[in-house]
Amino acid sequence: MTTQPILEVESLTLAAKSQEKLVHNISFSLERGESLGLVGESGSGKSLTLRAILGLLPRGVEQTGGTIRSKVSSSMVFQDPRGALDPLCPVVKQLTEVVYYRQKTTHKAARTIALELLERLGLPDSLRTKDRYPGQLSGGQCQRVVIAMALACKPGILLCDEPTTALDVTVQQQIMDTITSLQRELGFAMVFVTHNLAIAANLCSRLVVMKQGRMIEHGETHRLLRQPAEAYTQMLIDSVLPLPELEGGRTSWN
Amino acid sequence: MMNSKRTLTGAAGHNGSYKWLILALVRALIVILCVMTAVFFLIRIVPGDPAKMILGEYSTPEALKNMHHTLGLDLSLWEQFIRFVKMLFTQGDTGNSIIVGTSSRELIVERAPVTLLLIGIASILAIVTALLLATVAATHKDKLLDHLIRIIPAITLGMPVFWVGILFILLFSVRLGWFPVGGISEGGLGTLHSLVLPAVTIAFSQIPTLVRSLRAQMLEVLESEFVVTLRAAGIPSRVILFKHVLRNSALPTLMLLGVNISYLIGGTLVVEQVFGIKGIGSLLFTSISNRDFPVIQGIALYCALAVVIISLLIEIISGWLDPRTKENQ
Amino acid sequence: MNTTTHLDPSLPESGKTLSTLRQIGKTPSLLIGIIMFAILILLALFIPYLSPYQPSEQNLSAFLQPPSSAHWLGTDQLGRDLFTRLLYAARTDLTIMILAEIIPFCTGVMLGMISGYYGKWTDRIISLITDTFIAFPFYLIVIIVAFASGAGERGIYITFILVGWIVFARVVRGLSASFRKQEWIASAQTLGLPGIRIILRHLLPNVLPQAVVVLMTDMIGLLVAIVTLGYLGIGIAPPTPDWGTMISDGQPFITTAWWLSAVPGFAVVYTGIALSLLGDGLADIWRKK
Amino acid sequence: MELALQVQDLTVRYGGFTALDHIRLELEQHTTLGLVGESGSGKSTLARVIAGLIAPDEGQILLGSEELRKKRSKEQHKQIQMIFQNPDASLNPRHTVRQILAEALLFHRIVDRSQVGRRSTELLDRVQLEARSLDKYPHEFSGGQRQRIAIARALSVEPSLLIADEPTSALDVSVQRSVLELFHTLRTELHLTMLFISHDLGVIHAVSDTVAVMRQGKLVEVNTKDEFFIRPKHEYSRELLSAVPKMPR
Repeated sequence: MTTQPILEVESLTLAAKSQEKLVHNISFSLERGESLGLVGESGSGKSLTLRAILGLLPRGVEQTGGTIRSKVSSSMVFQDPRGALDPLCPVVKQLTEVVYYRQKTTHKAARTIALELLERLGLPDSLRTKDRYPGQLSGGQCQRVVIAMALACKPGILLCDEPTTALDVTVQQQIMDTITSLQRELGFAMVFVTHNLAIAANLCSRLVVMKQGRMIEHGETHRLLRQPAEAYTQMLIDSVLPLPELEGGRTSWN
Repeated sequence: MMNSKRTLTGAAGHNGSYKWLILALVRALIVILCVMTAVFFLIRIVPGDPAKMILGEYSTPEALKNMHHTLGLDLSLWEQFIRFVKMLFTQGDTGNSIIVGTSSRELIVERAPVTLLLIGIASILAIVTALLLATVAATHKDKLLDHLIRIIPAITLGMPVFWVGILFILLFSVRLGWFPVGGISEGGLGTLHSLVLPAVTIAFSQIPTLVRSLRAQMLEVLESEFVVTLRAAGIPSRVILFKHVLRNSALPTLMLLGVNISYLIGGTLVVEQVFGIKGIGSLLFTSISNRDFPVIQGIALYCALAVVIISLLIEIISGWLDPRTKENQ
Repeated sequence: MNTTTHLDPSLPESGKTLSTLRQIGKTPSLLIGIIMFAILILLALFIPYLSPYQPSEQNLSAFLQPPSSAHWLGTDQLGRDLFTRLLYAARTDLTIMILAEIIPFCTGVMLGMISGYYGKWTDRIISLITDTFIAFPFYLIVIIVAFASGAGERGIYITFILVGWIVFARVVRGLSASFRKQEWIASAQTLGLPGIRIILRHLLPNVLPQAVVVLMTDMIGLLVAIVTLGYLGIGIAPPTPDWGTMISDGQPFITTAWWLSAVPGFAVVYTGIALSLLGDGLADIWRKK
Repeated sequence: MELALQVQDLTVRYGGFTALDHIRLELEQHTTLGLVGESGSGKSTLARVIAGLIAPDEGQILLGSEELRKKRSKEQHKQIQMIFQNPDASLNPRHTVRQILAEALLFHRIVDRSQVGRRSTELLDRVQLEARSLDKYPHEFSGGQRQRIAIARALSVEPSLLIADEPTSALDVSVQRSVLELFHTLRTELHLTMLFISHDLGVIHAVSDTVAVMRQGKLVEVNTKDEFFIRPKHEYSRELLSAVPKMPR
């Protein structure tokens, strides 16, 4: 099945102003509704690659080579949910603003859409009557608001930068479930950045392994996990510390 | 979706919302009491006998005794303090002027409007200019404009405010003739016109620190993740800048303004002297050369009270703007 | 060069001095600041050997002269050489500026560390004192104290001991409170080190750089205050040369000989720029570490 | 087996918020107790109370048979050492490794002044760092190396209890693994008694003999490692265990 890819990254190279190369020659493509995992440790350049696709590189970083071709719009979910929201702006107002500018509606309609989105993401109904500041919500709730803001842009691709790393395990699981079910419903494609191979393996059909700005291995998830070609990939696999099987089965995850 | 519908975390419950406000009020009140005590001791920590300073080295013992009585210095320290506090609370006064004989409070109230007007105009000028410069600098980081604006504080920090005043007079009044050389013209617009140059002078001394802090704050906010989120969500840059960035970076600068208000008032007293404005500043210098201790005490007290009250107001405003203040308490 | 060596809290040994020098070279603002300040200090130190005039030497036949080769910056209303007076005034003003900062700097840093480290009641009491003192406009106190204790340097020293520490206490308190939450303080506490030792051996070297940066800015403010008092006639008493009295002496001639008031002002601004650059440069170096 | 540490009815309140609610916990000598819980569960507070950094409102702590009071003696301080989460902040940025180790060694008179250098080198060797690291400053090391230095410092005073508060959570996965291996070696070679705190159940599984679970200031379950990971007693423990992402097979 070869459909047209909606995102093509070709030999992408990113460098700091000081000419230091941060990302070398990364290439991959993404098809409609597909999930791709970018895995690696800190300094591997995975987050920068994501920012390049989003088109918002941090100050001082430039794209010095390669192309990014995308047919659809993309939006992003960040690692630190609290940092990703304006602390001085209540969340419904913040989301309404995004809907207003992005979907070009009236203010009133924007608010209705925003509240619907929040409800769909499982945020409490009380937000309808009383808006809250990000500091008054839990980390998990903030992340749901951030996801709602990303979805308000009706993205063709959702870029996720370690969206669950800052959260507790139980909350992490809820957020993962939410993302999976939303993807099934809305059909967006996803690029998922994480250092945890187990999370990537559960969500993505294909993986790209990155190390120090280079792409060292890529392929279909199951193949990659069974027969990693690189020692580094094997190390990442081993770094998911094993747990014995729970008696009576697990309550969730696939 | 399990328990994601659980209640919102009650970090800032309704019952605790006003606790920070009460705490701030109580603290201001205690500081005011301390300020009063400090004013009382102000002339007593300084070496020398105030009576002798007023009358001069060669006064008769008789005259000295009378002066001690007028100043209440013949009472015990404790009785003096009680008298002082009583007068403050009943009349808001620090005693009658030794020279003019009228109440210090009245003398101060008479001179206050022009000084307050001056401070008001200067503050607005300083804030508006600082906001403008800082926004330009921060949005043009490391470009020529930014470098130029960043040099300003380094140069102006060392400019004595009275000297700036003199140069302004030389340039704008003497050479260009735009403003009067000194003094205050009568009548609404005339008064304002004659206050422009002194206000610009005072604002000039405040702008560098404000620009420096505001620029640093704005850069920090501009780099923060939520700005990236908003940008990624397609919000226009001007909306991000004016609705989100400015608001977030204004808070710390507002606090700085609270600290600086004391310098602002002090600078105003000196600038009045340069421009020959008959405000609190000139009253201070007259009282000093007349050794009019009650009036000096009164000026010190009212200036300090103004600083405390303005700081309190700033604290309340920033608490009201920033939901986090309430949670921290 | 010894201006920086004695300001550097890490007390470089021979090996480190080299790298410190290299860092100064890499930080243009610091380098320019050092050079500007050094020129001023050297000129002020050697002015008795450089100038044929005495600072108070009057020459009524040559008063209010514009700058010339005999008088580089001209003469004042009494025919005194402006350039000579300017640098003798630098001696007076800079000496007071440096001496008056010593005690406030030490007490401010110490109180700030104690307040920030111990927190709770200690902090509340120290903060209350700070809030009370800061309520009085600095110039108001300086003017009152300077006046009451008689014109001259004494008023400046007294005022500065009274209120100069506040700036340092505020900055250092904030720093100490944030360091206190960091884990290296917690590990010093788990070792069982007494509070005073943690303050002196652990906190001090960490707050000192920032405090020195603040010191640079604060010295500018103090210099401006000294000059202001001189201008108001309650600072350094004539005939001791001082930039402030020079400005006020020149003011009557502002329309005819504007440089009389302008030049001493520029000397203050020059010193201000030098200290500003020094402070910015030091902050840059320490931020990189 | 002797008890190294007993915690009885320990309670800590901040205003109206109860951070620790009557915690009872025992730790046997030469074993490692893994303490798990999500953020806000009070596990770090418990560690800090035991280390003497926070004074409890109620309850007592026994080290061996000795009660630890609010004001601890120098010797009692020495007995409990702690390693913290954030490698960027766990060492004084203006002290060299030599100064850091020497301060601990000399303050508790572990060795003579003349022996400090030799002992410091030995300690670095224990945590697999080279001797020439001694004259470097913390910022010259990577996160994992800094965490090793923190371990060396904690071990230098020969404590009877070592508390590790999320020592690997801020590290990259590859580094995390090697630090965990170091803990394993130290445990077998030095017979350490350890309280190991983590939110990561995989890490807890790798280092512990016994597991304790905390939630909202309360101790939910204490169990042997083998029992806990297969047959947890409490529903919350089961919820935690099932939430851990696993490799697909």
